Amino acid sequence: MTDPTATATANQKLHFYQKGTFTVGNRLVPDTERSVQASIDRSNALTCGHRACQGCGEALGARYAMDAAMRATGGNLIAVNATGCLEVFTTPYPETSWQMPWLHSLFGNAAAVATGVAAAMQVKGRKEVRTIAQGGDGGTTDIGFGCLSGMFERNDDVLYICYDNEGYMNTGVQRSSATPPTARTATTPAMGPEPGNVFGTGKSVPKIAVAHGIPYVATATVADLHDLERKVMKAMGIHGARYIQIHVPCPLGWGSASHDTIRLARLAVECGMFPVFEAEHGIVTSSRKIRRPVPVAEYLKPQRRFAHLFKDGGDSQRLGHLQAIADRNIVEYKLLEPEEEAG
Amino acid sequence: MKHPFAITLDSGSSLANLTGSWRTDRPVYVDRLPPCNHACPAGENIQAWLYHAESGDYESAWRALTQDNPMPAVMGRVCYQPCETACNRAKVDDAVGINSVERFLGDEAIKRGWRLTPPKAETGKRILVVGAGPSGLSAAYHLRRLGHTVVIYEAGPVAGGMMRFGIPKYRLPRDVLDAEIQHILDLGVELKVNSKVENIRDTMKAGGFDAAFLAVGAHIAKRANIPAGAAAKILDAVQVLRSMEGQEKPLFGRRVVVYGGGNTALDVARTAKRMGATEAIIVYRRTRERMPAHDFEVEEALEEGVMMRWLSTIKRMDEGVLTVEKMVLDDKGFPQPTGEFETLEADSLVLALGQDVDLSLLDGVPGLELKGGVAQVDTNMMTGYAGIFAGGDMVPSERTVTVGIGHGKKAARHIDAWLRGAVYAPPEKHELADFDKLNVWYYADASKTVRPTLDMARRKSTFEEVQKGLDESNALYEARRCLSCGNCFECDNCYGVCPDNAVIKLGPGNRFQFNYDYCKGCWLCEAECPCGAIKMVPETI
Amino acid sequence: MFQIRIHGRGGQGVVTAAELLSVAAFLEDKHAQAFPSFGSERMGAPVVSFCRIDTKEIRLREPIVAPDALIVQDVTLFKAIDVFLGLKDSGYLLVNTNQSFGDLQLDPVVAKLPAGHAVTVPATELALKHIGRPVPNAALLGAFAALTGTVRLESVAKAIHEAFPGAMGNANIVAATEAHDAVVARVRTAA
Amino acid sequence: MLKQTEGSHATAEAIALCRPEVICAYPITPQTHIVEGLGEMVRLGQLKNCEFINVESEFAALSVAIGASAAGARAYTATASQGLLFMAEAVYNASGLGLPIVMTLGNRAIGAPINIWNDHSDAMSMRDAGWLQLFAESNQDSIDLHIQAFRIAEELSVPVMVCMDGFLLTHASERVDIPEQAQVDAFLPRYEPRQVLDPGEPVSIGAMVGPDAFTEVRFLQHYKQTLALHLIPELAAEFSGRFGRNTGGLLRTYFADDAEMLVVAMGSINGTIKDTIDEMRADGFSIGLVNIVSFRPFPTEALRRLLAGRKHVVVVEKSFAVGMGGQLANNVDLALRNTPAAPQVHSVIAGLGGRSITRTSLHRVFRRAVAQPWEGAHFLDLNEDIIGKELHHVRKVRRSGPTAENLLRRLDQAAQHAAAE
Repeated sequence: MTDPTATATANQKLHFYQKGTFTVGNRLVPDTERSVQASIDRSNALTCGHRACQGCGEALGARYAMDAAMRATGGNLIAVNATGCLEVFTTPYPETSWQMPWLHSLFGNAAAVATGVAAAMQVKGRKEVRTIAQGGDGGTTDIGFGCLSGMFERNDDVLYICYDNEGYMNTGVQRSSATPPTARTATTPAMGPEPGNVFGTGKSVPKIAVAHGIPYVATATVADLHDLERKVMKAMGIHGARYIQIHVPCPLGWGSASHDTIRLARLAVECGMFPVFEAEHGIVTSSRKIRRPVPVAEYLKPQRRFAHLFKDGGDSQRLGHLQAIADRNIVEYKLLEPEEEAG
Repeated sequence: MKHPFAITLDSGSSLANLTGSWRTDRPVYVDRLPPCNHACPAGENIQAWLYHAESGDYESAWRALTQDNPMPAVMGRVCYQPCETACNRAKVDDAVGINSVERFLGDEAIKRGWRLTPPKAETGKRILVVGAGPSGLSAAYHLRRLGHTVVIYEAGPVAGGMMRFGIPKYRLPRDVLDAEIQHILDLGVELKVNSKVENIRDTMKAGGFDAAFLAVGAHIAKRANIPAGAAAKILDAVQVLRSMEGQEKPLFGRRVVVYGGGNTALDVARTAKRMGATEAIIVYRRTRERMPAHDFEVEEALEEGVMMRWLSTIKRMDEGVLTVEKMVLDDKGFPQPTGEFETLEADSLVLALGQDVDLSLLDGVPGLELKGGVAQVDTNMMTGYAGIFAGGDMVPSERTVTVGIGHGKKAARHIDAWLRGAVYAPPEKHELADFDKLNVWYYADASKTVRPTLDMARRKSTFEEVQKGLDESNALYEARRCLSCGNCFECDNCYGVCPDNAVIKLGPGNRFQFNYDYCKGCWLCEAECPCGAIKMVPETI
Repeated sequence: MFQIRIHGRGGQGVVTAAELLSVAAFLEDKHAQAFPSFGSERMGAPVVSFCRIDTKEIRLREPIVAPDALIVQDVTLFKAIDVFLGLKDSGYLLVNTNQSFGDLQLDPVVAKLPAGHAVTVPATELALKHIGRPVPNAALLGAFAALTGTVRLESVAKAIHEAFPGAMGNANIVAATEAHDAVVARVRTAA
Repeated sequence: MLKQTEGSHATAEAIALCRPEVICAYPITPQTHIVEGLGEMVRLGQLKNCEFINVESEFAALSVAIGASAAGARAYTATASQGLLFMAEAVYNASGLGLPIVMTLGNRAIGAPINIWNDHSDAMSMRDAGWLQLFAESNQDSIDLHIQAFRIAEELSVPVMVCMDGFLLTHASERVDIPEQAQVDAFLPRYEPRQVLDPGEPVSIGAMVGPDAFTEVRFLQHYKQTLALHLIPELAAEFSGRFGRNTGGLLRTYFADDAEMLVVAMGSINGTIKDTIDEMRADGFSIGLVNIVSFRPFPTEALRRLLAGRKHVVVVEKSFAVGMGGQLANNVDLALRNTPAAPQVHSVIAGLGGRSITRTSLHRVFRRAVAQPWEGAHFLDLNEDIIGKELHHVRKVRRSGPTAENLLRRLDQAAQHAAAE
């Protein structure tokens, strides 16, 4: 055997981990530096037996986020869940898939309920117990938006995680304010002269969160676990209102193959449609750079909700419009600029 | 009731809901054959030793490597790297620098004095190996490791065969070669030099050998019928390169023409440059693209000032001048004469047109088949005469050190089986890990490490090794570029990406197991496995 | 039961006046109930507040329709509403003004009341003098104590002090006291 | 300690004595003074160990309380009228989850037309939401009921709404006896939640329950309220023993023993009715009162026992279900269902949107119940002249505009007409 310390030194010098930079685990780095998901001791806050669809991005995102938060807090964590798919597929009587204290109240009040939980912990002198609220995009960007904004502006000690699958999937795929233009939903059918969701609608709740000036806002996707976990852990290291929006593809609602869930989340970032960034106290501080730029069509094509864009030779005009949106993101969030050197 | 009825539920109680019943396709873990391993004539388990090298455990890597090839320091210099040609990484950025890591490991072993693993027990069987070239040495090594007594008869004064007499020092320093030969001899292999076997059966009988492995190489230069004037100086490449190892160096004159398009031609031309020739010109009848020599060697030769004359044949030689005919390629790519002639000044002409085998030791062996100047062997490497096996350049094959080393290993396994009255059955080969089975997103961007080379002035005037090795950090880097095609490297992706937590992690070295109670068969693990180590199979319903 | 209705405009402390009066009564161990004319009136709009004082528990929660006393904080109200609606014949009338009832053309109203039951007091003037702001309610309560004897000045002062401890309260108490004394003098003169 | 103070402030003091741990405040007239008072106490450090949260809506107010309660904190909020409607979804949720939140409802009418004054429409809108609803007659009642409310809520793990009439009580300054902290502490133990969010013992609260168990969940919720029918009087008795004041438990009576006519009412109107009864009894009219303290659970049995054998029952209530009638009257009817020789029930709708209920009108309607009984609901002091004109107008002109505005215009015209006369 070679001198183990020599190896360790070489490893330290060499930050290149071919098989560990993007994968879940990496046998070459110490346990403490590996992702939470790689750990045999991860909490599996969301465990087996839940009733999510095959390849559910939300189930994945929720476990990623909660396990990371569980590690960050040493298991001193309470989750509040808005009504929605995540709630329904995890807690149908008589079984729950949660292995952490968890509360579901209503569709639109998760942020406020979480404020109450955090207040209770504060007043009970259990400051080590932290609170997370979570919900889908409907429960966050639409019906829960008032409570969310209130929680933000009071700077309550809550991390709100929105699992963004771009529509009301639980109720049968209706449009939400997070549904992208042209996407087919049950309420924006692929019919008429401009099939699918219309351009010029929707909102960026991460941006709105940034406008609240809260300590921490981030977006993430299930395709980049390390980034996601880092953000959740970072968020748990901060007190006050925090917001993370995680892009979670939905095979059912998007009309995609169950095995494409992660690929689509990846393509959404790589084409610029879903910018992944971080902001602190009202200022965008970093963005995750695009590694392998792709045109939006590559992201859209595997999804049946966009199938009408590719029919009969393709709707080049509206595809161009979508590409323009992605291009704007690329400019706005500097997605193709080289990574700033860490200081 | 512990909690309020129905609205409050006990933690994790959904474990009672076995969602595995939803599944129509089930994932299974598989091992697929990495293309590098598949392409390696020496049968190296490249990925396996890279795996150890990645973690900086070079001795384990070297030990894994020497399971198949006892001479990594040599191979790391002279192998033409079919592994790298096959490497899936080439489709991402550049092939993994397998060869350079191999050399690093070999050099590291020499530097640190690692010893090859001796046999556990002696079988009492005696095997005769004829020829101490790559095949012979490899066979001797493998046979010795299997516990047999091995004696090598080498016709020449020193072991190494073509590695010594065919490959110039600037490509393979002799101390490296000597060290690795010594590793093998240190296992207790007996080497008899200057011992040409005239008749194999006699030698076997005399030495009480139970079997023999013949690997005498191809040392007889092929001649071309070139009309020549009396004063024309015509040499052959084998002779030239061999004499480089002796006291009397060959005399080329100022202008040397080498005739041929193989690696040997390049070796001679480059040697001539180093010996002081002002001009070294390679004359070849076809184009550069069709040269059998390896491109990197052509490149290096050109860098060193070797000149090339394509589409030319030599018609005759007179004192100081050659007559050359221009050729054109026909539709099928064959060169055809044009009738246009030119002259070329040359003090000497070296013919590098290939080599033949001296098969005289096989005279009178019954059942033996010789065809095309080489000995025919069956799939077990055995000649038509039971107990006599053959390999290397003397059997039909590509004539490279790597192939030779592979032959040695293969023959050793068959000899061992034959001695036990059995037939060696190689393990079934796994399905090939094609590029399309990989998910290369997960591999970090990293282009190949460029090995440092000697400066040009010294390259042209000395026989110092042209290509330098890697240091530890870039060897590690290079090892880590391996994609581990087809074989789980415990990246935890399946464990992480399963939305149903249906993958059980068994801990370091033990890989994973699917929990079919909960696996819904979504294919995500298969899609996101970087190295193609998961396969979906339909459930039987 | 003695029922008082206070008329004024938003911002003049009409509701506070009723409350202070109820506290003064409470301090004299009486039962009292003060309540506003529940509205969403803004500054300047006509407002009414009520106070009931009794020796036993007060259960009644209807508005005071037949007051035993009226306190009018702003004479401009006479043009706007029927301030005197329901005032008992035996009732009291206290008006914040520098003018006389005659000037205000209220002589017929005053005439219906027993002698000495109607007085004017320049409460705003007193407030400006002592407090520096035109909030006449404390002075009016001092005057009310003097006019009706339902509560004592000391109780009014104590109620003011409890609600507004410190300089502000003291200034109000001075204004109340001066108003009280002025009314005592006036009533004595009238009687 | 005796004190002359505003009802809202007295209530705030009582709540502070109950040591709430999380208070959610959102302004809506007429409950605002209560949370303002509590906010002051928290700021001044008089109310310690309490998180006072200014939320962005009533929906959030109750939601925050839900979170706090589920996490084991004693949670309180207050609202009124539209606010209660805005939090309606959370109202049901709190009771469905069995969270012992106490909420003050400063009773106020519901729009449109917008109206800030008192009636009981808001409380009635949530009468079936699974909360206990207790009605205060006076500010002293408000104090005493709030203290009991926390105890009842936490013993049964059910939310309790304490209703106090907007303005009539919230803004009325009257004599109250504020208990001592030690007294309250002795009556109200620390909150021991029946279920709690605790990392040490994780559970999932708020599961989705399907047809297989939903009925049972509802039955158990109902069963809790039947338990409350016993617990409320017990605790009222205990309270009376400790504090020397009787809040009556489920209901209180006044001259009910021998009366041929019993008036049934809730909230502060009972005071005016009592004065009216005194006057009528002085005139020899056989009349008494049943003051419903606990509207939910509804004291069906107790009420039946009281009402059986009377000649007349007059239900005076400040709310009615449009197109149907008074909710309290309906519930009283229910209590009398299948009762032999049931009394005649007369429904009076009074005090809507803050209209004063005077003794004069009550005298008249009680007497009329005997003399000229009516069918359905009688609207006390209804301006029939205006109604007649509007109905005529509506019949005549198809697109007649909003009725409320028309009525206001007519009232204005009527007033001008009267002034001109």
